[in-house]
This record gives sequence, structure tokens and C-alpha cells, in this order.
Amino acid sequence: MTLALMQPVELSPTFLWIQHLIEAIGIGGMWSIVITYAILAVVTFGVLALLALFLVWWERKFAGHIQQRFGPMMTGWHGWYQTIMDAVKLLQKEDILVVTRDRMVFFWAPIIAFVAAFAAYIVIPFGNGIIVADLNIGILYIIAITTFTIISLLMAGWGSNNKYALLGGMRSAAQVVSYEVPMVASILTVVLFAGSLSMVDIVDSQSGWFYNWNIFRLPFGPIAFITYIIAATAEANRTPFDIPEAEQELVAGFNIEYSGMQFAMFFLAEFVNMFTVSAIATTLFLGGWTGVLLPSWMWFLGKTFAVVALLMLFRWTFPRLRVDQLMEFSWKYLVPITFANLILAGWMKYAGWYW
Amino acid sequence: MTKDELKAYIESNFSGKLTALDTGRYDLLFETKKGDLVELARALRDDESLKFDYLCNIGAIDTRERFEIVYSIASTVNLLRLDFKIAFSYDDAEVESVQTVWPAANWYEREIWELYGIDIKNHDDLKRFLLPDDWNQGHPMRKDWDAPDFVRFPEFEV
Amino acid sequence: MTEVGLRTEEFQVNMGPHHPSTHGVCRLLLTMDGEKVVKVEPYIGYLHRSIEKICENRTYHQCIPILDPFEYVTALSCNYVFALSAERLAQIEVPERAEFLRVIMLELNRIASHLIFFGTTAMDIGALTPFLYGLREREMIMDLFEMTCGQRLTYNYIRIGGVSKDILPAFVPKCRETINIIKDKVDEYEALLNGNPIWKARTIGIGPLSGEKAIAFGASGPILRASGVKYDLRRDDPYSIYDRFEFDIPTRQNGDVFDRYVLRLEEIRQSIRIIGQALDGIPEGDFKAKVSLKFKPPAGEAYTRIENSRGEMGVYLISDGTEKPVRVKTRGGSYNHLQLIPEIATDCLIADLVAIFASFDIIMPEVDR
Amino acid sequence: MSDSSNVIKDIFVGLKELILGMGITGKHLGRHAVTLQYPVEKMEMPERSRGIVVLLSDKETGGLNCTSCMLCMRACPTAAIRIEAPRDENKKRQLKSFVVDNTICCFCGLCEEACNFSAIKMAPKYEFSTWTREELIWDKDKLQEMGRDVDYVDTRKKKPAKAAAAAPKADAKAEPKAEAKVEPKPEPKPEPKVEPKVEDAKPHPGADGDSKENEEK
Repeated sequence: MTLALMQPVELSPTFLWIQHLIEAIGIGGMWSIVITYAILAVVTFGVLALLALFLVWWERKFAGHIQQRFGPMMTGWHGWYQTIMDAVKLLQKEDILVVTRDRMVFFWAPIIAFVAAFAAYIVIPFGNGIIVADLNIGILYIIAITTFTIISLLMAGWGSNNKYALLGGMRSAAQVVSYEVPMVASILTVVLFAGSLSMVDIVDSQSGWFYNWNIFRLPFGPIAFITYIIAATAEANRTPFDIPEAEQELVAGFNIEYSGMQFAMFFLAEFVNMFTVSAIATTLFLGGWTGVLLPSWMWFLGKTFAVVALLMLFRWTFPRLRVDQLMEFSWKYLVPITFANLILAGWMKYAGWYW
Repeated sequence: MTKDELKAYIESNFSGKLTALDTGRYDLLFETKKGDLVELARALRDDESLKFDYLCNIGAIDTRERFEIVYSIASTVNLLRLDFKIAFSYDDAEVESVQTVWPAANWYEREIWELYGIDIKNHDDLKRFLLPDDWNQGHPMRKDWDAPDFVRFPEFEV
Repeated sequence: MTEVGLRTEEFQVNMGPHHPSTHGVCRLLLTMDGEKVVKVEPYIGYLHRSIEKICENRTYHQCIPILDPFEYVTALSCNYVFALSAERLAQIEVPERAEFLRVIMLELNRIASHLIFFGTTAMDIGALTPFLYGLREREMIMDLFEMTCGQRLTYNYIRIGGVSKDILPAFVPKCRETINIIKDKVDEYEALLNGNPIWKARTIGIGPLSGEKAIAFGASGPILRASGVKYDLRRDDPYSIYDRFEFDIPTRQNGDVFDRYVLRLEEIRQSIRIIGQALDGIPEGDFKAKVSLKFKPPAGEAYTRIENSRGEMGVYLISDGTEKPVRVKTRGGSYNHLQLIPEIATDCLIADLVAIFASFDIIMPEVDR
Repeated sequence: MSDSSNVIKDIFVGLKELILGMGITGKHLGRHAVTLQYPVEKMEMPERSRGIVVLLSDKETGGLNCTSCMLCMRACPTAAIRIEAPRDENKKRQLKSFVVDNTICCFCGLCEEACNFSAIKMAPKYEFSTWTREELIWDKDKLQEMGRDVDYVDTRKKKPAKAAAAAPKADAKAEPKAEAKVEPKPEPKPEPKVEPKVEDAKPHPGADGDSKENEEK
């Protein structure tokens, strides 16, 4: 336990004053670190929970208007507190626990999904300086954390002792693993140019006018962006890659036996994942918080919501791929393209032809 | 080939097996004996100028004094339509399966076996599928069928 | 598929009776080896209301509303097939105007049924939005029905000898406007889905059905024509006044999910053509022949079949001169199509099984009766 | 893999189709929604729509048009209508009880066609859900009350020769458009009750929903 705290992660200056404040009150070295971590955890959880609730509401309104209907209207103006009502409903719903379930696995699956979804936000820069801890291994940390979701889906699939859930769990494991490779490859093309893994350095490498965002670094920028977006939709289990919980085939896939609070955790984790994936897309390709006039965090949120809108448009337009087609698409199409792109980017960087 | 040409053709080629009935109001209706059902069906299907390859419907009828089974067949090639009937008394209620001639007959015969109690010989899987699994109140489509909670439609005197 | 020495065993999964993609209540017992479906056994009977037994002690006029829920997606063709067989038994002459109204309403009902097919198939393959678009158009058609006969699903509009109520003067312009809207909406559907590579990957070459097998298993309607057999009862066993309208019968060759889907959209266009011609030619005259309430057809029997949106719908009607039919044997298209599912859907993935089941457009009241 | 030239072409054709698909669904974002918010905005029911069965009462005298000829009872395919009208002293049928069991009624409209005294009609009302099945078995008064504000075309040959009514009225043509008030509890217009209050016909003995024995003659 002490080893972990021997070299505590140095927080970014904007939040360091909390630690100094607590030390000023006189609490000892180790405990002040623990308390600041706790405060930051609560703050990020609060901000993200609000964002997730907003995303759920926005997705339902977006889907409604695409399908020429209104979406939630009854609760408040255009149903703004509909998601809060849903959350309260799910909270007070009874947790129906299958008797033959695998107790520990079934219990811990939603918690791991929840934790994995929120743990990625330590390194995501919401604005100029608004970052919890600017780790120098930023993007590598995010990739490691997002693979946690596979474990939670597998645990949910196995734990609920239900054939459909098992199928869903197996499918999600196969899908997320096989789309990890093209995602990492397209991220590497960006890291190649930023020269550092840290998210803040990546954003700084794209500062200045919008034309030196990574997406406009022809010719490999747009390709990397498109392959990243495709791999990211697969990562977040969204159509056309939402086979783990394909309603029509597997009824509800891995979260079939979950109800009440546990189902809410899975549901919220899915939307937080969607926001994480789009946040990474904006940080890597769309120049993070850089932008004129408006405050930096507003630029970041604007770009991220644009990417989220794109993901939502995917969901309400495309049919679903079959399991083997999905694997084939990843290994036969995405991986060759992303690796070729990576080599091209490397050669161009070595030859110096980039701006 | 119009209806009466078809009737003439059948009378000339199948005179022994198929005898015409006059109760058919729209398409031609024939009657045949239960014995030579399957060869007749195969002959009708493979006959060159008839080619009855499409089985529309098999319906069993309980006419209060005997059972009857009507086979409605059609030809998608020559655009013909024909019904033929077999009749047998209540006590020898078993019939050959025409499944080998028209595979579509599988479920129709299964339904007849379940709802009328007519035994179908060499049918590949005679299992109950329309009525509930624990049904023990006989064969409901028979005219003389009655059951404790069968709510009859009230008769109104005119 | 299984490596040597690695012992795997097949497991059985119940798809149904309560499952999102079995339209209605049908249970498919799947024996699966991982994702691959090894064996399909359909179990039916959950919706068995013994319509035939009920009809046996109802008068002829009462049988028509009883037969409405026999196939509730195209309820009008159930009324029509019974009324037609009763008219054939009693040799009733149906007035011209009633024939035209019947054809218009039947084709509107076919379009409504195909729109539901389009919505549910797209939803079963994953695209959720087309379902809403399909239903949006269907609402327009249902408003037309409600305006004339008062109900939106179980119409009970056709009587023996004609139709129950005459159309309102506002019906013809509204109907013309509706079919024009639906015509370019169908083009929009095709633009949305037909070219989509994901849709093509999920539907082309899935569950092919050869012409001979389709005929042998008694498949009919769009499934038969998608396998290359040009057999449409409106043209090959003509009834009513379909011979006056000129419309062509679309057929496709290789009978897979994509062909069955495209064929039904093409059939919507043909129905629109028929309705257009019928709307121009509606004659004046009374809408129902004189048929007494105590209708007693002479003894006799007849098998009547019409081209329903799901294939051949038939009624074998036997009467013995009393006011109640002796036997009403109903035949629905989905009954044979469900027999075909085990033949086609073995050795395919569960996602394909769902696509094939949706492309057959099977609904359960027609199977269980 | 097919040769590389048409793989590239496939990718671009595929992307074009995907973007075209997104364009179509995106286009709908701008269009106005077609749905109605039910409890707030209600769909205006067309005049012929078949909702619940109601008994119509004469415009002037307020009494029931029904002459208990029992034609509708015979026409009903599901035996949902039950009429008891014993003959009184001068051989005339007096309507004692007229019960419509809305749990069985299949809203087919055959009763409306069978009745030639325009006494029964399918009103375009659809909001009558209740908590228990017994409340759906309506007796004469409830049917009459629900039918008070329903307009109908009076097709009776001879108008009822009521002692109070003067010459047979000529202006019985009701205006065509039925303005159907659809609030849940339509309060009846204050009608002078002409005939004596018919004692409340208790619902049919043993009427407990679907498994009742309706073998009455």
C-alpha cells in the first residue's frame, strides 16, 4: 500500500491548492493526499454523472426527432428531468437476483464497468489546465483502463448464468479485443506527431489555427480519424457494432439478468464510455480545447458533443453487423489500413514532409 | 386448359380412381377411395399435362355420419386447380400420409391427427402442437365433442 | 469447427415464446453449437383460438367479424376470402361499385401489411429508424380505413354481397394523395437501406430458397416469387376484377433475404398502380347486393383462395343449406412458411436465423388459428 | 480478396452509401414530428369510428328508441348483448334490462346494422377503461347515459306517438358532423325523465367475466 503512495501522482496546478489547503489545516502528509484524491474523485464523478444524464436525455431526444416523434415531453419542458426520473425509478426498483448466479462475479461486474468508465477521466483535459493529473503516459493509461470494460462484460455474461448473457459476453470479448488493435494503431499515428504520450502535449502539438489539427494532417490524418471513429464505436458497443446486447437476437445480451441499480450502473457506464471515446477523439484529432474567443472548456465540450452526435447518427441509421462479419471487417480491412497509415505517417515524419 | 377440358382429361385418364362429385360449387371436386390415395396423388403430380405440384390445403370434415378429408391441389405450371376427397367411417379412421408426394402436407396432417383423431400412417413426427401439452379432453373439432367448460353460443329462438 | 480433443457440447436455447423477434407468440427451440444454429424446432399453439370451431356455430354474417383476427395484419383479406366463398356458394352477383371498393381496400391493406414487414425486418436486422418511418405511412392508410369503416385493425368492412358502408366523398382525393406520398416514401426507404453495405452484408445470400423447394413446401406469395416462380393468384387464379387492371408481378431469382425484402417494396409500387387505376374507374351504383340477414346458401362446398400479402389465404367452406356453415377450413400462408424455417435455417448463425425469420414475414394468428 | 481495384471502389461506394443513409435520417431532424401527445392533444375521431356501444334516446321525449325487437342480440357474433323484455298484459314487449358486456364485445358494428329503429350505435368514444371487469358490464341506464350526447340520423319510419308529442317532427335531420365530447365522465344533460325509473337491472347472475354460463333462453 505504501509503495503506491511513495511517489504520489503530482496533480495539475489547478487542483494542487486543495492539497496545500489541507496541509495548511495541519493534516499529515499521507492523509492530505488521500483526502484531495477523495475530493477530486467526488468532483469528477459529479460532473460526469451530470454529463451522462444529459447524454441519455439528448440521445432520446435525438432519436425521437430523427424518427419524427418528440421523445420525452411530459417531464418538464421537453422532458429535461426525464433521465433523473429514470435514475430514481431504477434506484428504487428491486434487484432481482437469479438464485443460480455466480455470486461474486455477478456482484462485481457492474462495479468494475462503472469504475473502468470513470477511471479514464484522470487524464482527459477538459480545458486549458482543467485536468486532474497530467500523467506523462496519458493515452497509454486510457487504453489500458478502457480494456477493463471487457472484463466486466465477460463477468456479467458468465455471472448471470443465462445462455443469452453468455453469448453476449463472449461476443463482447471478441469484439472489443479485435477492435483494440486498429484503435491503438490509429492513436499511434497521432502520438507519432505529438512526440509524447501526455494528453496535454498532444493538444499543444495541435495549437494555433484549426488547420494544424491532427485531422487535417493530410494524407494520414483523416484516415486515422475515420478508422479511430469506427474502432471507437465498436469499443463503446454501439450500433453498427452493438452485438453484445443485440436486442433482436440475444434479447438483452450481457445485462439480461440485471435490474434496478445494477442495470443503471451498466447503462450509465455505456454512456460514459461513449463520452470518453468522443473526448479522446477531440483531444487527439480535433485539437482538444484549442479555439478562439470562447473559454477553452466550452470548445472542448462543443467538439465532443459534435462527435457524440455523429455516434448517435450512426446508431439510428445503420443496421447491425453479424459477429463473423464484424471480426472479418476488423482483421481484414481495419488492421491493414491502420498499419499502412502508421507506416506512411512514420515515413513522412522521418522524411520531414509534414506541417 | 379450361375446367371442362380438365374434367374430360381426368375422366379419360383416371376414370377408375376419381369419380366426379357435383357438390363442388367453384372448382372441380372428385372422390376417391382411401386405398389408392398415395399413388393417385403421385400420378396427379407427375402426369405430364397436369403437373399438380402445389398442395394448397388438406381439410378434414366431420359430417356427423363419417369423416372426409379434402385435398385441394393446384398446378403452378399449367395454372390448374382441383379438389379430391376421401371418405371413411368413424371406426377405421386412419389414412396414408401424402407427405412423400407433397412435403407441405406435414403440418396439415399433424393438425388433422391432433384435432380430429384420424391416425396418419408413416408420418415422420406426429406430435401435439396446437393444443396445450396437458390436453386430455379428446379431439375438439369433432361435431360430437363436448367438455365441461366449453361455453356454447346461446341459441336464440327466432 | 471444434479442435481435436477439445470436448464441446451443443446447448439448447429457447427463442420464444416471449422474444422480441418472433412476431407474435412462437417458440423456436434452437440447438446451438456456439453461435451456429444446428437444429430449429418450432413449437406453436400459443395463439390457438380454434377459429374454425367457433365459426361452425355462427351464422354466415357472424363469421365475418370472427374471421377478422384470423390474420390481423391484413384483416380485410380474411373478411374478403370468406365473403367470396359464401358468394360462390350462393352465386350472388356483386355490384360493380362494391367490386371496385373491395379492390381498393384490399390493395391498401396489402400496402399497410408490407409497410409493417419493412419496419419489422429492418428492426430485426438492427436498424431501428425504418420501423418508425414504416408506421408513419401506415397511419395514413389506417386513417383512410377509419374514415370509411370505423376501425383501424379489425375492419369488418366486407359483407356477403358487397361492402358494409359506402365511401365518403372525401375518400377519393385523400386516398389519391396518400398513395402519392407513399410512392416517393418507398423510394426514400430504398435509398436508406438498399445500398447500405451493412444491410447488403446481412441480407444478400442469407437463407436462399430454391423454386422447387418453395413449391414443394407450399410456400406462396412474395416468398414464392422471390425464388423465381412467377405465380400470383390475382393473375393465375383470377378473382374479383383484377383482370381489368394492368399491373406486373415482380419476381427475383435467388430467393434470399434481400430478394424477399426488395420484392415486397416493389409490390407496394404495384399496389399503388392498381389503386390509382381503380380510383379513376369507380362506377356509381349501390355498394351491396340484397342479402337477407338470415342468409342460407344452398348445399355445396368450395375452396376459395386469394393473394394475401403473406401468400395464399384460402377458406374451404361447406354448407348444408342451414344458416350455419358445416365447416370453415382456413389456410394461411405463414403456416407453410413456418414449416420452411427448419429446412432453411439450419447451420446458420443466430443473427441469420433472426433475419430469415423476419424476411418470411410470419405472424402467428395465421399459423395457430 | 477480390483484386485490389474493386476493393477500393467498394470502400468508397460503401462510404458514399453510408453517408447518403445518414443524410436521409439527418434530414428528418428538421422535419416536424407527426405524433400527438395523447393526454394533452387528442385525435379527432372520424364520425364513423366504432368505439363503444351506446343506446340512443329520442330527441324530444328522452325515452329509449329501443323497441326490444332483439335483432341486435341475434346479430351479435360474441353474444355480448343480453336483453330481457317479457311481454306485458297487452302483448307488448316492455324492455326490462338491456346489458352489453364490453369485455366480450368485438366492436364489429353488426348490431348497429341489424337495428332498424336507430336505437343502438357505436359511438366514436374510446375512453372507458375501468379497474374491474364487472364495471365493463353496462346496464340500460349506463348505456343510455353514454349515448345521450351522441348524434344520430333518425331513420325510424313512424315517430313514437307520445301523448305529449304533437305532430310528428320534421326537423329530425341531425347536423352531419358529430362533435364528440370525450372528457372521461360525460355528465348527462338535465333531461326530464319521462318514463318511470326502471329498477336497476343487477348485472347478469354469475357474470364474472369470461367463464360465465350464458345459457339463458
